[in-house]
Amino acid sequence: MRIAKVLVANRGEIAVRVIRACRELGLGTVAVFSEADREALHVLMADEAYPIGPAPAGESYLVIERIIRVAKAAGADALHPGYGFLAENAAFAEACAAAGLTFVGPPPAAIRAMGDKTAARRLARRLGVPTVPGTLEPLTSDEDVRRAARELGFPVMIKAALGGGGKGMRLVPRAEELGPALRLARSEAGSAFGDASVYLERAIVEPRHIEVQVMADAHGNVVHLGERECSIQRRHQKLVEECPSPVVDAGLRERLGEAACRVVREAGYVNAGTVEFLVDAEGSVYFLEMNTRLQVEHPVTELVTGRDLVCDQLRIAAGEPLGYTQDDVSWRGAAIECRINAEDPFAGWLPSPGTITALKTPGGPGVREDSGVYEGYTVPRYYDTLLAKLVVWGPDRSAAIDRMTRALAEYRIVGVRTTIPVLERIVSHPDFRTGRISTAFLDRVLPELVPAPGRLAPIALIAAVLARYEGLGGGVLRPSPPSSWRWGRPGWTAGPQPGADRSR
Amino acid sequence: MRIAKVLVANRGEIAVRVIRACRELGLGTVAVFSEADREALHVLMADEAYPIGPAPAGESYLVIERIIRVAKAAGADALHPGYGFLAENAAFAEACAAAGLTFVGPPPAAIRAMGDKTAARRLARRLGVPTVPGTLEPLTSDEDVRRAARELGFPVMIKAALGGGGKGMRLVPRAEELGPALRLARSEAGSAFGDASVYLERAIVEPRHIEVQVMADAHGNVVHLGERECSIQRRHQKLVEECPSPVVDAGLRERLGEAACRVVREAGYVNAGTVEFLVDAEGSVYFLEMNTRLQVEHPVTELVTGRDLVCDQLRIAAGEPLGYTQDDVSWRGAAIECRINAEDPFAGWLPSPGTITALKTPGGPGVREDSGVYEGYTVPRYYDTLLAKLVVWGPDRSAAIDRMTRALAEYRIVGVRTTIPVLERIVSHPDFRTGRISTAFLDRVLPELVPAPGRLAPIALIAAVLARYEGLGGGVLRPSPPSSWRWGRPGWTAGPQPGADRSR
Amino acid sequence: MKFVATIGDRVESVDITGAGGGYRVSIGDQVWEVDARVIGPGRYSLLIDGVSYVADVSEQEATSVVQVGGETHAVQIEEHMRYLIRTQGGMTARGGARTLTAPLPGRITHVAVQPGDAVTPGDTLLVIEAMKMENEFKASAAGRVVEVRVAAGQTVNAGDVLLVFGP
Amino acid sequence: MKFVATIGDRVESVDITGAGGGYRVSIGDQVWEVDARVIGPGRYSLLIDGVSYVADVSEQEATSVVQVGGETHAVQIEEHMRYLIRTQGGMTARGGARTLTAPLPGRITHVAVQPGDAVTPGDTLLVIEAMKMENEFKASAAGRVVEVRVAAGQTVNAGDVLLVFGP
Repeated sequence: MRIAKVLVANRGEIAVRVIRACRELGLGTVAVFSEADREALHVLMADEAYPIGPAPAGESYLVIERIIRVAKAAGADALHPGYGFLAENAAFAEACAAAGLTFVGPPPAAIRAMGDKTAARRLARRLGVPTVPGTLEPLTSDEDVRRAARELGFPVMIKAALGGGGKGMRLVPRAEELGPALRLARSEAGSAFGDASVYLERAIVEPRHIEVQVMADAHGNVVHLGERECSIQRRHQKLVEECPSPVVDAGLRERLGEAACRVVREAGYVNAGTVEFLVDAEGSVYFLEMNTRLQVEHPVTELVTGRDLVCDQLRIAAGEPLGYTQDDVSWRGAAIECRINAEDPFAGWLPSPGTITALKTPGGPGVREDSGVYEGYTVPRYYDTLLAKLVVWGPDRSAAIDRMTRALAEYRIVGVRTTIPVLERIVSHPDFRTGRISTAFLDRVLPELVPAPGRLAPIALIAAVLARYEGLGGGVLRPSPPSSWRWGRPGWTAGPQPGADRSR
Repeated sequence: MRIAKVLVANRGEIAVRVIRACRELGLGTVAVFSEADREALHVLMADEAYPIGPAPAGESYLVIERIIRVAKAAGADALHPGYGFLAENAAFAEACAAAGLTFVGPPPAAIRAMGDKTAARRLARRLGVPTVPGTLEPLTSDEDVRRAARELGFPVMIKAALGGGGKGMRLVPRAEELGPALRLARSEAGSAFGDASVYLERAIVEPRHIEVQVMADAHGNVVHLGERECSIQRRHQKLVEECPSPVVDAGLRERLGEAACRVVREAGYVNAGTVEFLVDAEGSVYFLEMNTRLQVEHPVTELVTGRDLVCDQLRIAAGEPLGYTQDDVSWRGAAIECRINAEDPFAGWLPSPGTITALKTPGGPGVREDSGVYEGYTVPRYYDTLLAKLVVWGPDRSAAIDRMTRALAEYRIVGVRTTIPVLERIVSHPDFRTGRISTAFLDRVLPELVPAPGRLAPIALIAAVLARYEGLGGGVLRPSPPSSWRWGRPGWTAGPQPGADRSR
Repeated sequence: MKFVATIGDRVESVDITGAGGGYRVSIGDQVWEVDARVIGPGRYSLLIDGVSYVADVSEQEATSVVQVGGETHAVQIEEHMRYLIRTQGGMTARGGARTLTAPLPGRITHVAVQPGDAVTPGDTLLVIEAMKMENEFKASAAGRVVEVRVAAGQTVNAGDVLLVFGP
Repeated sequence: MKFVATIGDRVESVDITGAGGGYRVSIGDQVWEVDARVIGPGRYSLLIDGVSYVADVSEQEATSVVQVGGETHAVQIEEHMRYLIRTQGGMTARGGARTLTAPLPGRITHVAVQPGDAVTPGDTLLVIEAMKMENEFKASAAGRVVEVRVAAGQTVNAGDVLLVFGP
């Protein structure tokens, strides 16, 4: 089986990520876009791009037959689903196969086995991998949910049976709150996965979220690339991820990796996948679920192992052997990813769509930016809030944190609110520095992270007044004319000479 | 000895590079700028910035006492010279010491020993490191040059006695061309190093330029970080560099590294340095010179070894031990650097100062950009043409080349001519792919690299007409209004549906 | 040129003079020497006593939003004369009925209150779905719902009034 | 709207119609359906038969310089009527005396010729120092130097006439 042209059935930074991998492998790329995305970066970067319908995902990015039709018409022979949208939809994978398209992902059966979270929990149990106590079947009636919750005892976690990515997930501390939480969870689950059924788990207190990256080819080779620490979350969605985890030593890495590979083999899994675990305060490990797709946070694993997961995905889908064994996998240094979302972290993470009027991304040593936006781009309100991922590598975790601090300070986005300010405060928090984190960390410390009155208020005031003054024709300041490099030297800068009074 | 605040006595991408390293180490930064550089990126990024005089470097960046005065006034306790300007000026290093400033570089004696290229050649000989046949003393009189040239026989290479960076270097194929070449070489040497004396070497035919990165601390630890292949040059200036070299195996790396460390120890060298070698067609190795400073191309070594050379420089200057041994040094994958210069490669590399009206830098996996410019920035005509360095890492050389090809295609600079088009053609050249390169490669293949008439001429014509049409108010096309994310959906895109006739 | 600037809860009278990059700015009785350059649309480089700042200034209605050094500040600026007229005219800068307006465009998925309901802080009012997330809005103060201007399923724009409250 | 466009040595008559993103462009007898968007200052996204192009268009005097897909093209565009008037007016598009003009600003470090000198292709004419490099200019054709308008040490701007040649 060979691949020559790949349709990328996604949008945003992950579509761009896949397009880049295809280009490096010499593969043609086909983008699809909704009416809201004609000017999206993935459309600009792909070799070809075709419209697939109105803005709402349900009328475009989730319409299987339209996407397949575009793939055939454009002469694509493979299809990469990215994450989200149809990435974990077995019917989609089957439709691709039926249309003679190579689906860059696992076989439909494996998607089903793992996509049904309760079935996955049963499988893990069968293999002797411990799971969080809870229901083993999807619950459709609210009455069943109430009964199961009473049996488990509060706090309980409601999760979407076909869930993933935190959608349709709610923590319920007390029985009284079960009703509204269940309604929100079902509503989110319904719109995100087209199925409102849920299941329950006993809520583990202040757990760590640690996941293992697994790669499996069609020739029976299964390799794990170590873990990712994903405990920094808000609304059950990851915000900061790292590799390696500050609490996982070689021994635990070995054990987690081995368990993950066992699950993957049992499920007849092929291509890239992630097995998620919870680690409680006592260090006991529980299987949570398996994501049968590329993860948002895959870059931290790439930076530390030196593997390119998307290129590997494409080679595996093309039928090639993985090409490396567990012994070839090595981990060098530490990587951290920060998610840049269009949200206002200090206003309940309220989404902040709008036009990015100015954008300056960080660069220099050890900095990687996977972005789906550009200056002048208007972030539509229809899709999730992830704008870009800022990822850094350092020789050790402490150096990586210093680098992330530096890179976040260089990052400027004007026009929409973003998570950058809260990320700056998270990575400089003493508990993060020392690795004392759990999924409860962010909610706990958020109050202390709210910006102080602002050391730079006078400077801001000066800038604002200056802008207004110039706007009114005050000092007729304008961007330095191109002629500034012509002969005839500019006047001396009006800035004070060194040694000027530095009081303040 | 401790360091808290560093003055960066440079400009452009290297000043930005040093500022970033300082920030990651928690050190304050002080920039200096000429009248032409008030809006330069290093001024915007530093904590503090002070003017040091008129645009010509001789009246600002090369004026030792002004820079020292700023350092003292700003309360800096250390000074990083970057490369070029005063980086290899022993008197500057002494002036820093005299002013109680830590010079981030080697001791003055070592700078002198190596800065005098003929003295360095003598030292290498003494250590049994082979050197290129040529004069062992600086030549001031043209008559001496003519005599020495006759003795050596043509072709000969004229080099500045205090040279470096290709300035004041000229290849002289025939005796008739000695006169003009000598005049240009002396003139360049004079303005670049304040000393017009030169020396001669027999010109090695189609040599490879391979250099070894060395790190030495004040406690006697000397370590090499392997080689860099720097054979792709124009005007004796490097354009593309890589690590490792496609022709250096572990054995040769060992031998080159050992020779480099021997030279460094003998010279009593401390901090980062580079020993340059020529390798001829038969594989014989000749010592060329030692650069007593950070090299432009240091990032390729950083990406492959995982070390941060500028952070190491600062730690060494602060008196800390290097912190790693030769055995700790490992090489992973392959890195390539392309220099983005404001020059027109297809018009004799003519410098192209001007305003960068649009700038889009590449991103994604394995891509690092060290830049000194930004959109809207006006490239002054007073300094060298290097705008930015595009550096990529890949698991192997072939993957790195694919990645560089992808990244160069993403790179867009409007307003000034750059080396990007020729770089795209270089990395896709079959001889580069197979590693059949020498310092003669670029001059030889340049004619074939000149752009073809242009497959996309019709598209360019359409874009130009469209822009004019819209400029005249034709279809009143404008950037999508921010309101486009408000309710009310945009009309269907006017693009053809998939399956439309694709002839052409 | 004289302005009155409001930042946070502080009202400052500001005087700025100068041109071509060199300015003198007095805030109250404090004087600042500022070397300023425009380095992009709405982006300023400031050198003050040698300290380098880059500030992004974007005008949003009457407010200038300034991003500098990782901080974001909202500044209201009025020319001095206008300020005098407005304040002496006795108008109030703020005020108006207590309402819940949509902070962002989206779709109402649930309305939890109806006219006449008394609400106490923390009570759920309604839910707006935007960017794939259900955003729940709770009452911040006690009061009575006077008007409900939206229904579940309806889409709203930023700024639309959704609920009106009375005492 | 009708234009006459010159690209390389080809002169094409172009007709463009449409608005709001959808256009029909005919070049000679070939017709293109173009879906276009402005995605930044002078930056256009074009979808033509589903193929995606990003083109940067910058106007330099009468010429539009277009960067697209790694290629750079210079295009002269005239409204059709103007073209007719100009060409029927019998004027020549190009022409003028043979001169050497400074292609970039810099400092003259050496002048190798003087009035009256005969030059043959490859002869060094003068050297301009700019951005730390000595840029040597050689004669591209045979001729006689009529005027030398610069001397060593002098600084020049782009476009300045340095030498004038006669037969």
